[in-house]
Amino acid sequence: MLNVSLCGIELKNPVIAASGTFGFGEEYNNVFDVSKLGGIATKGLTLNKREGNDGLRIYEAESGIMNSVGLQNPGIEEFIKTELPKMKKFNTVIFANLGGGTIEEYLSGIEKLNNSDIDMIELNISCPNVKAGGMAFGIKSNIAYDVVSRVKEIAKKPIMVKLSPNAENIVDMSEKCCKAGADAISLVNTFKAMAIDIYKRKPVFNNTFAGLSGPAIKPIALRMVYEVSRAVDIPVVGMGGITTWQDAIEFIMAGAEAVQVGTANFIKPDICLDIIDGIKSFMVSENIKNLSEIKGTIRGV
Amino acid sequence: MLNVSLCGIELKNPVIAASGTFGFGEEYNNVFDVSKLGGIATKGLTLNKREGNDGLRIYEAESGIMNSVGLQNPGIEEFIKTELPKMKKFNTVIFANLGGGTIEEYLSGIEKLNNSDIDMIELNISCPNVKAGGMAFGIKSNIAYDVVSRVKEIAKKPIMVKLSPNAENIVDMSEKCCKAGADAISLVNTFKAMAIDIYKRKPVFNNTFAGLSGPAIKPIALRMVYEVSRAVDIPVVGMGGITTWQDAIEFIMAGAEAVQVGTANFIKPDICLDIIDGIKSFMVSENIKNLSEIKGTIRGV
Amino acid sequence: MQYKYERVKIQSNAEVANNIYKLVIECNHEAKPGQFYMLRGWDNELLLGRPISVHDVQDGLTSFLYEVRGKGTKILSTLETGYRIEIFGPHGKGFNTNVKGKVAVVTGGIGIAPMYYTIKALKNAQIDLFAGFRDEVYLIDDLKDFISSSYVATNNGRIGHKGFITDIFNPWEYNLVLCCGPEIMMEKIVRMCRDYKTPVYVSMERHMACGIGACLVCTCKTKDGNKRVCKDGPVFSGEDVFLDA
Amino acid sequence: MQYKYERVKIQSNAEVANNIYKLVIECNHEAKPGQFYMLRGWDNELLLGRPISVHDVQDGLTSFLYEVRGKGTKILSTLETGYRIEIFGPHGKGFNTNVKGKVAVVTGGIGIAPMYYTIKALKNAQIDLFAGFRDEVYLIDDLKDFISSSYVATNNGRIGHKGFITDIFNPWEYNLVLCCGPEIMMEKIVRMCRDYKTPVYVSMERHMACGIGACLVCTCKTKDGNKRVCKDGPVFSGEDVFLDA
Ligand SMILES: Cc1cc2nc3c(=O)[nH]c(=O)nc-3n(C[C@H](O)[C@H](O)[C@H](O)COP(=O)(O)OP(=O)(O)OC[C@H]3O[C@@H](n4cnc5c(N)ncnc54)[C@H](O)[C@@H]3O)c2cc1C
Ligand SMILES: Cc1cc2nc3c(=O)[nH]c(=O)nc-3n(C[C@H](O)[C@H](O)[C@H](O)COP(=O)(O)OP(=O)(O)OC[C@H]3O[C@@H](n4cnc5c(N)ncnc54)[C@H](O)[C@@H]3O)c2cc1C
Ligand SMILES: Cc1cc2nc3c(=O)[nH]c(=O)nc-3n(C[C@H](O)[C@H](O)[C@H](O)COP(=O)(O)O)c2cc1C
Ligand SMILES: Cc1cc2nc3c(=O)[nH]c(=O)nc-3n(C[C@H](O)[C@H](O)[C@H](O)COP(=O)(O)O)c2cc1C
Ligand code: FES
Ligand code: FES
Repeated sequence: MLNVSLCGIELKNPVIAASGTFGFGEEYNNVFDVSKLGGIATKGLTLNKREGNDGLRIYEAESGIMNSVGLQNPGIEEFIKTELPKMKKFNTVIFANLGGGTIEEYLSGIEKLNNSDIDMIELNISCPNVKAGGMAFGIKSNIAYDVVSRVKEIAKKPIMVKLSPNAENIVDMSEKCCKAGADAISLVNTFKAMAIDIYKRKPVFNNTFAGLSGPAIKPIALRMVYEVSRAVDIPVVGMGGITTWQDAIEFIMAGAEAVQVGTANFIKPDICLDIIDGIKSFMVSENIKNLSEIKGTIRGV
Repeated sequence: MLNVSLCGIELKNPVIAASGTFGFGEEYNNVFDVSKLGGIATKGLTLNKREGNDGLRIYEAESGIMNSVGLQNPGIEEFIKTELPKMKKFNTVIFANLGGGTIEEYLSGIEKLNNSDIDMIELNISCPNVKAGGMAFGIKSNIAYDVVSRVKEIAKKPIMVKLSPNAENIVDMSEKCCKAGADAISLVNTFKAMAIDIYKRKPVFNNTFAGLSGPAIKPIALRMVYEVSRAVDIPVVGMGGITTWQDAIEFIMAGAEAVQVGTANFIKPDICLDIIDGIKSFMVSENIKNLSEIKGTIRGV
Repeated sequence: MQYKYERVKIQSNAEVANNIYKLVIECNHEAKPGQFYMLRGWDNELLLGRPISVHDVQDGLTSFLYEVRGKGTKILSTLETGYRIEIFGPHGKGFNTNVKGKVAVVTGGIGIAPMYYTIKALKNAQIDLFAGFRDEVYLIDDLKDFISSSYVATNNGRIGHKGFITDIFNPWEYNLVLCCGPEIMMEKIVRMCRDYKTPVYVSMERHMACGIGACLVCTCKTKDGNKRVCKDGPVFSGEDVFLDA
Repeated sequence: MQYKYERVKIQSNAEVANNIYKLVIECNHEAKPGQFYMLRGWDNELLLGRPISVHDVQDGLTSFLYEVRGKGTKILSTLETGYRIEIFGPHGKGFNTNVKGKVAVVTGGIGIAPMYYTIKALKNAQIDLFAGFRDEVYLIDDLKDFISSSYVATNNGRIGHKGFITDIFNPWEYNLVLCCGPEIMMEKIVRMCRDYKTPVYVSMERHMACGIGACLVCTCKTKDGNKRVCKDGPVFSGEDVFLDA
């Protein structure tokens, strides 16, 4: 009853571990059976290996965290060679999260992933922690349109475009991505944020800015998911601060086909299981046979 | 030592009670001596009396609140007649927060305030809870430019433009307002957000959306204040989730001349006094003689 | 300063009926019947205080009777003797208790909370209590000495009339009716009373933030326009709110 | 499942020196010296757990020694016997204690916390302890039975050498050095040891989120590239981290 389908791919339930918070699943599989998840979004991959950012990488805010990891990852080839075979042993859907600084980088990444055993590509046009231009893709709709169109020309896997909440206009952004051929949309990535060490009189992060995630952003993320779901007719995967099954249901009612859980994994490592169980109990008690009955049923003013 | 000056107006300290959370000061004066504040921003005023929104008006989120008051206010004339004389008894700077749905409404409002005894006008181009067009002023820089230019043509009081964090591009927005002649900028207003009642399967708010404020938004608000302060050379007043004196110092180091405290007043009614005292102690212990020594000293990448 | 924000000590906090707690704090303000405090028993876990009516004031102690509904009241229910909580108040205009004649007090569920102190203050009146509950009945025994008769209804008929308190309430006998409970019940009572021109006062509930009339989130529509439940209320003329608004 | 996330009972939690607390919980994992747990003693007041090293394991009890620094350790310090906290672990690779010969254990401040359990496990070695403190000295007496000599330094000279522990440490005498404390002190020790080719292992600190190697926020640069302190560490070869990274 929990199963949902995303661009023709069947998920056993709507709960996906969010990119960057779950590695490649291996570590969490030491805590619980990750095959129980609807899916896993890999750590953000780039064409070449990246060491990520210097300095402090995480800082706690009220009901949220700020991170500045900067896309540390082994590179796509190494991922396909070393990590993917291990991931494939889990019985869950694999979303390869792909980041990049230039269109060419994205395209080369897509080519490599085309022939791999992943299920879907989550195209991260929104990483706020990479300086070299990467940011603009997620901000300006027309630039996003270019990337997504080019990617779609060559992609052999379904493309789910992951939007940044820092986009100038999230609705327009989603419409442009849709027009460019995106198979699905996921949102939101982290919010551009900042913290200052008042004694050192310096930004806490070497990069000045960092990405805010966690419960703090939920009300804004939910609003964006609602707006985007109403604007496009491709599936939307919602995230941003989801910590309880109630949060997950809110996102589904707002229009999300499935949800991702990121920061909450740090609160309780097997929180995804609690969320899955909670969704199930809710469905039983509310006599919901299939999540499509409540998906996007919220209609406001 | 705490005094700051804003467009030639002297504030005895940099802590201003934020619009909409403090009424016209009268009620809080039953809790503490509001003359100890640097200033008070009035409840958002409109040309004509408004009853505000129906349905639930406040809802708690993680480390934040969502409100949908919808600019309930007695109208400018009634304000000037009934509330202002009472406010004038307090020894503090009065910011008349002015909202509106059309340029004409703003202009008529300005005309009335021109001849009143207020110190400064906080031009709220960003109220997210008013439907009729009011929203766009705070979203699109060029529309904001029009409003502010027209307002400045006739205004006899300093105009502090209050920006919305929902602006498409907060930096561009601030630059346009500056170009249009704004005397100061304040930011941020509340974030457009949403909550869903999963049992009723309806938005919690009649208006679907509501404005998120409080500690949850602080890291994003701080980032925006930092970016705007670097972009414009008029004074910036920072706000968004300020709850402790440390928060206030962060905003000042990010570039704010003064700060406003909104939601935190609901945590502890005299929290502004704690913040003022904390700033003072910090200055003593760090040997800071004047806040200008630390204002905007943060320089990141 | 009219309203005080203070840290006070819990004298006791015990479950007196299923999910219903009585909290007693050390505090000697002169709160009036029907007034309330904003209570906080947490740091940054929750942002807002919770409005709770004064249940009783005696010997330097103030007590509250509350039902556990959500996060805030849940946290409150776990606090133990000696722990300090923040209280802010007393707020609002309460019931006018300087009345004579026959008075009916009509309550639904936890709406009975403010009525203990109110009934005790109605020294010159002859009081009948009409109290509705879902299932378990509480507080009625404690009130015996102060009232003439009590009528009880429970939804499931466990005690008293099976059904609603409005089924057994008779508005024509009274000079005044004081009412606190779910809006649907209060509206019914107000409509019943109008037919007999019996004046009714109701205690309204709204989500609150400032508690003192500054933020306008607790608005209630009345005959005379928007009123703030925290400051202009929580007690209003029932007609003004339910019939003529 | 290698790592357990559990709610466990506090057996005791007491201040053992100024601002230094010892927390004992009921837990019978077989943690290794130098490993740590992510501890949580709160619901939604803070989001992340706090990494704290195993201080001792004995008779089904695991203990931690921690200094109150910020919000999390402050909350921990207020928790009482019987209260339940969440623990997640044990995490990381600890110290190799299967060594012989002369071993120096060098600590700065609360860096001594993991060394109690570590020293007890170094059964076949002859151990000298060099411990630096700001002001108050703690734990040294409890370690007497397990070590040959102890050398103490305090910044203000209250006890032992006045100054830094690095002033009195002599790297040439030891087959192995184990080190935990501020980075500046550890780096100094590593540099001193390199001159004599004495191997040093250091326990690194980084802010953490997942604690298990998945989120890459706890990265430490080493000779072999970025390593995760939570999973690949917290114990690393000192040279790899401070000299050849
Ligand atoms: C003037 C007044 C007097 C009251 N007196 C009592 C009393 O004596 N005993 C008692 O048990 N209850 C009383 N209530 C209701 C009580 O305030 C709510 O039950 C309580 O706030 C619920 O908080 P929560 O965190 O447990 O629930 P949640 O639902 O988690 O609360 C979420 C938010 O909604 C608000 N909220 C939820 N329900 C209500 C409600 N019915 N009224 C106002 N705010 C609400 C909370 O304050 C909080 O801000 C009174 C309410 C008002 C307005
Ligand atoms: C592997 C490891 C073992 C540790 N063992 C001990 C121990 O046995 N005893 C002890 O007293 N301390 C130990 N620490 C340090 C301890 O984790 C921090 O003092 C603690 O997290 C501070 O939390 P706070 O909320 O009190 O401080 P805050 O400064 O309020 O914490 C804010 C955030 O920063 C993180 N943080 C702050 N300082 C540190 C730090 N030095 N290291 C890692 N994260 C930090 C917190 O975890 C939290 O996420 C250890 C750290 C690590 C990495
Ligand atoms: C430590 C950390 C690392 C992240 N890395 C990535 C990443 O590599 N790629 C990506 O698309 N999103 C990344 N994210 C964003 C999350 O996938 C998610 O979009 C965001 O955190 C909001 O969801 P949450 O509030 O549930 O965490 C990261 C988030 C965190 C906290
Ligand atoms: C209940 C409430 C009412 C508000 N009304 C107004 C208003 O009338 N005009 C305005 O410019 N801002 C209004 N605001 C926004 C605040 O002035 C402030 O910009 C915002 O809340 C962010 O600051 P904070 O996090 O300190 O509350 C209101 C905020 C709240 C919580
Ligand atoms: S709660 Fe603020 S006006 Fe009533
Ligand atoms: S804390 Fe997540 S990788 Fe170390």
